[in-house]
Amino acid sequence: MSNAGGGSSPAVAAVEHEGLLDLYGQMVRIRAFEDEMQRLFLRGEIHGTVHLYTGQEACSVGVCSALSAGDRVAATYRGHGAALAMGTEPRALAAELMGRSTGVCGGRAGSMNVIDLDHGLIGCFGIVGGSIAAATGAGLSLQRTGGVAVAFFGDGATNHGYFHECLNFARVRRLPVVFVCENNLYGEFTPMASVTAGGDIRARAAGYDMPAEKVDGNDVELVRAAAREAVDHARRGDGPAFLECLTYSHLGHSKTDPGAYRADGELETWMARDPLTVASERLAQAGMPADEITGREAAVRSDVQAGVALAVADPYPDPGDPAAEYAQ
Amino acid sequence: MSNAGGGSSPAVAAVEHEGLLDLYGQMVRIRAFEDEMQRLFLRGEIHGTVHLYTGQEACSVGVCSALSAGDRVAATYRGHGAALAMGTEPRALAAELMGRSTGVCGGRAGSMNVIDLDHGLIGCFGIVGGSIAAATGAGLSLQRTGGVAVAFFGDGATNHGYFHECLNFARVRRLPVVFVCENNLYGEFTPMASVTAGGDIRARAAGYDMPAEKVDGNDVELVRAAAREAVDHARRGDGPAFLECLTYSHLGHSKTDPGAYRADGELETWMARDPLTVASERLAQAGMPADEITGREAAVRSDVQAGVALAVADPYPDPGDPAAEYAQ
Amino acid sequence: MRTAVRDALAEEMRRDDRVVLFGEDIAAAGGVFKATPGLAEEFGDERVFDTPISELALAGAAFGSAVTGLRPVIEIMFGDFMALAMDSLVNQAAKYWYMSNEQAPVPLVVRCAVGAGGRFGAIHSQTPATWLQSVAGLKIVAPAFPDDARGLIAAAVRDPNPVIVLEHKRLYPVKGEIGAEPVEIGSARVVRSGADITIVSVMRGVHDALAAADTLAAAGVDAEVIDLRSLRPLDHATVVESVRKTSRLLAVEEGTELGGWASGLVGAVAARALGDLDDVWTLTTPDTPIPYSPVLEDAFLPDADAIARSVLERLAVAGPA
Amino acid sequence: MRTAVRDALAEEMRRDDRVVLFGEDIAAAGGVFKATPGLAEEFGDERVFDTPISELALAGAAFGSAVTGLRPVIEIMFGDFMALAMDSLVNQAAKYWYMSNEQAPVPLVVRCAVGAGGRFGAIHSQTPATWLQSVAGLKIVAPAFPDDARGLIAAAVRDPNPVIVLEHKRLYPVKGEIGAEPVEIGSARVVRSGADITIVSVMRGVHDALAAADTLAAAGVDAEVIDLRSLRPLDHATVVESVRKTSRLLAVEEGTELGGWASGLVGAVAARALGDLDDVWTLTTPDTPIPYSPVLEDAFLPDADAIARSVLERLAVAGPA
Ligand SMILES: Cc1ncc(C[n+]2csc(CCOP(=O)(O)OP(=O)(O)O)c2C)c(N)n1
Ligand SMILES: Cc1ncc(C[n+]2csc(CCOP(=O)(O)OP(=O)(O)O)c2C)c(N)n1
Ligand SMILES: [Mg+2]
Ligand SMILES: [Mg+2]
Repeated sequence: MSNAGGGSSPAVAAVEHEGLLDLYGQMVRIRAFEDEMQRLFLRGEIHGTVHLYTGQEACSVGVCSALSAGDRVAATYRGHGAALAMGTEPRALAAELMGRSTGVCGGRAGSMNVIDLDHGLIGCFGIVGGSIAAATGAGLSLQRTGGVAVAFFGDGATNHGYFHECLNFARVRRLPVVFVCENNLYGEFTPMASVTAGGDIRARAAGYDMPAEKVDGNDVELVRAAAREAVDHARRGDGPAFLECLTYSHLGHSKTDPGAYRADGELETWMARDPLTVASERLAQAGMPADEITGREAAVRSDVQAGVALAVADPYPDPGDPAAEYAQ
Repeated sequence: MSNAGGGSSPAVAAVEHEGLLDLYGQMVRIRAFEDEMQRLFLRGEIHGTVHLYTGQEACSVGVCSALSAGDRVAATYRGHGAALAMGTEPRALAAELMGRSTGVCGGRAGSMNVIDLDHGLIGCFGIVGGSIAAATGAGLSLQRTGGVAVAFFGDGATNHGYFHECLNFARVRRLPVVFVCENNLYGEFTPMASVTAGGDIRARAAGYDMPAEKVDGNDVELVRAAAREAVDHARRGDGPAFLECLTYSHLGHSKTDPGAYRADGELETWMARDPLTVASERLAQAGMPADEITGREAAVRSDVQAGVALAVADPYPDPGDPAAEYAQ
Repeated sequence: MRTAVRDALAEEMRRDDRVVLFGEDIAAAGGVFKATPGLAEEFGDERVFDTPISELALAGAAFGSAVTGLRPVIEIMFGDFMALAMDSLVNQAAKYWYMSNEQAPVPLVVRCAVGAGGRFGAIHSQTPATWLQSVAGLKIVAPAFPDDARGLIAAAVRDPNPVIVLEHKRLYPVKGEIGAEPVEIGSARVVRSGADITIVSVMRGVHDALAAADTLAAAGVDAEVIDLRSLRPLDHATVVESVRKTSRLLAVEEGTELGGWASGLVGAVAARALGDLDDVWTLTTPDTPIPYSPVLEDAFLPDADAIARSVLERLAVAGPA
Repeated sequence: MRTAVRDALAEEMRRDDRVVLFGEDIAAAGGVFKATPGLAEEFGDERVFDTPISELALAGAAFGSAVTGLRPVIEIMFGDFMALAMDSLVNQAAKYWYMSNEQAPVPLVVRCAVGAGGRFGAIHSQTPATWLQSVAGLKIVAPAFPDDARGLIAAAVRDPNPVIVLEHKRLYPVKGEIGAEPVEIGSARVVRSGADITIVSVMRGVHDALAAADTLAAAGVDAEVIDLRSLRPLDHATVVESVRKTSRLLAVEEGTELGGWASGLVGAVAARALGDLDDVWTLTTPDTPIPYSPVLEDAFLPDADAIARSVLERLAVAGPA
């Protein structure tokens, strides 16, 4: 897989960069959503903690664009990106984060545990490694239907027992699962390199005898291309595949993150490689008129803001009699 | 590492095969002990279940011969070999298996959970992977004393979360641990190859960035040589090392094993490579008189039998008031 | 009981092809307790298969497949290993139906062999019921008789949400009639009626209580014996109804008093019917791990003798029945 | 409370260089709840270090190091993750002293942040006490006040066998005097004496019970409040002594009735002192996972108001105090 960007003519670019404007729009949707959530968290509308996806948008947008109806995704507590990329409505997602009755889980779940099966999202899993297990299990079901299950997880999760057991399990059962590691260099505040023997996550995955690629996770086209290969492999019945996306979390681990652990200049380097900028510059280079790009951005942003505004006005659930209402 | 056997003169052999007669004697001790245990199990003196070590003797004898005072070993429910190789008395071990008060754990533990700290045996661990965790932790302590911790475990354990988490943990903390996988081709009744993605256990371990070797686990000299390198590496402060010993369990998984899962002829092939035969033939080839070899065997066997006979006559513990006697 | 387990599984698999079975050594070998022989042959590798020794993955795969259309039944070989499977059960399977706002149920079943008395030592003899009894969203069934095993397993497989099935090792050889109907999860059963005292237990304890009741009858004490059959939900009503009649309650548990289900049951009954109670207590194990040595293990476990003795002593102290 | 935790750890580390600390994000970052800042700086990477996200290895390494000479203190960040660490705690650490015939103790401590009310949702808000309370060989402490946190942590670190320390998230900001003496593990404390009813709880529930006692006092009900401080072993004697005086017992638990410690306590007290009891009951949560939405979570948790209301209702039914 190589970067197809550059100074091609608009016509050629339109083919080479198939759907890039839409991918860009989806990334903007996530970015705009997280901007709103950051604001709402500071205003006290979102409670507990929240793990923003800002900076990693190309990973879930790229991967989910390679999926078909009937495929399933399991994500992490840092899951707003995956949810939006799968089609969860910004209003329903924002309402969930604020604990409103219109939330995609009625306010019961919260940011770390969003579930939206109607859009193929098995769930966001608050336990590190939980998404890997969920997708592995989904692979058992999808083996029957021709579907593919995707697990998103972080670099930190690759040191967990779930990673090892599930990759092995998926391989020996030839399950249609694509394991996507978003390597953002840190698990909470601990540098990946200091806790990951060997330091090469892709190689670890390859050790389970499955195709394993590493891509620039800030380049949505590269992510999509690699994801397509992985998804095809899985859907063909050849078993699981692995994808490491190298990326960065602009806003640190969670809302209580001081960010003090980062090396000087690291954030700046990565800000310069912002996945939205990478995509918009490529569109511009390919001849897309600037106002088309900014027009899309503005439209998406105002759409997100409108949804979030509705959510802010949405009611809290009525506690009623929880035990009685909950038929097990 | 290469096999140093062959037609060398007795004098050369004495050097090349340093201590081989003793290693042979230790293997015979384990073999004789397991023969007795099989008999006692059939007689109903040993209860529940028992996992015999017959056929794998070269692994623990070879590895433990590379250790020094102050080193520590953690083994599995198939742990009689490791216990005897570390110096546990046959009488105390047999008594434990029969639930007698003279047992090395007073009859409280039983075959799967033998503990003998006086002889450096942290314990036999009935949970697959438990020995790996125990040795990893011991590595933290031994890092301070210059000691080395050894974990014995089976091929089946390499698919467990403990394996992954602990090898990684030991590596990133540079712990003095030697991980020894006794690959006997089956986990209970399930063939290793059918449940182990990639099928190469040594390669998995190497993936954690530690030296990893694979040896003929039925050749006690090869095991010892490889173990010495691994132990030296760990003791030097260079972190953990890994050793895969290819071997075979003559008597199957446990006392309830039908053995029906084995391929035709497999057992015969391995019986021909019995580690005791490998060693005794090498001694003979090196010029050791036959009566010295058989003499050693007979002496060890009668020693074991005498110990076991004492154990059979040993008393059961007095249940007394368990809660009162057990000061937590 | 073995047959009951196997038959229940086979029958549910025939009824519903979404039911799949996986676990360690359950397929080719038919399970280490021989509870699943022949199923791999009948239903094929797609529906019955052996897994690596990976309890995290087992439980996780059960969860993931259950919320996406299958109805997995997994075996955790010994209940003691449930500690390794617990995260997915507790933090995924048990929470999903509620947390998702009831978007999808989680129809999974976990079977495991539990209990002491088999000389398997401290970590192959535990009963993990108490580790899980407080977990909302789980159900836990614990049959004492083959027909209940069959009925409860059928109900468990058909249940929309996660059910743990405890199979007591010492009951596998028990024979008995086997019905075809599911048994309602959460319903206790009065297995012997009596007027003087209510003895409550599960699994092997029910057999011990019944034997004790015979001894007690000879001594003039008429014991009612209740088999809870399910530890979550727990049928307090049946127990309360019984003690309103007998005024005395003994709960017998193969486990410690502290943190056990027996004390919890006594507490729940006391909270509901204190005024009807003349005496309540529990018979449990010493507060130590389970010993291996047969003499120690036998002394450790509450058996029929211990139950009868305990009742007679307590009645003597509390006055004649 | 944060300071109490950190000071207790620092002090024990100064007293005994075998004490080591490890866990996820506890060293460089000082812990996600900021309970361990400065310790890495004072004691260095050999004694205080960050680990991979590997709860199995964390607990296993704690066990292995404890039986070979160290005195590890590990942090399982959220109590909910205890499910992942449980195997080694239950099947190795808790069993070793007994099973080895007392060859070696297992001096390890596991700290974890527990409890709801922080809007962390269903899997970052649980209290794993009930998962572990039945496990012989473990101790579980649950401080409500900074001085007890300090004293119990000191005792835990010096204890020869495994101790779980539960730190309630909503108590970290609580301030209070801090003594220097260890607190005996397994001793409850009467934190308010009263004549009419005994209210028992732990951690946050003690504060709620004390606030409820004030409300009740205004209504003419004189409540005694007991802080158990330790859930294993559990000081039944102090509770029994109290109910002999008050004749009424309410146990308040942030958890479900079924499988909870509160019902178990009521059962154990009833078994010991039935004749002295006029009323017993528990106040617990609904039998569902813990909801995220603030309005749902607030309604879910038993708070001071709910306690006072429950007592008044129950007394009204049972007749005036
Ligand atoms: C089993 C488990 N252990 C610890 C945590 C606490 N925790 C939440 S996120 C996190 C870091 C995860 O790092 P990584 O996998 O790299 O994902 P990222 O947050 O960087 O996206 C940790 C330790 C958890 N949620 N689950
Ligand atoms: C965690 C756990 N799962 C399952 C078991 C049951 N069990 C005991 S031995 C065994 C097979 C282990 O195979 P392997 O690691 O290859 O060792 P071997 O018995 O061949 O020596 C299994 C599954 C166990 N003891 N612990
Ligand atoms: Mg990360
Ligand atoms: Mg094996």
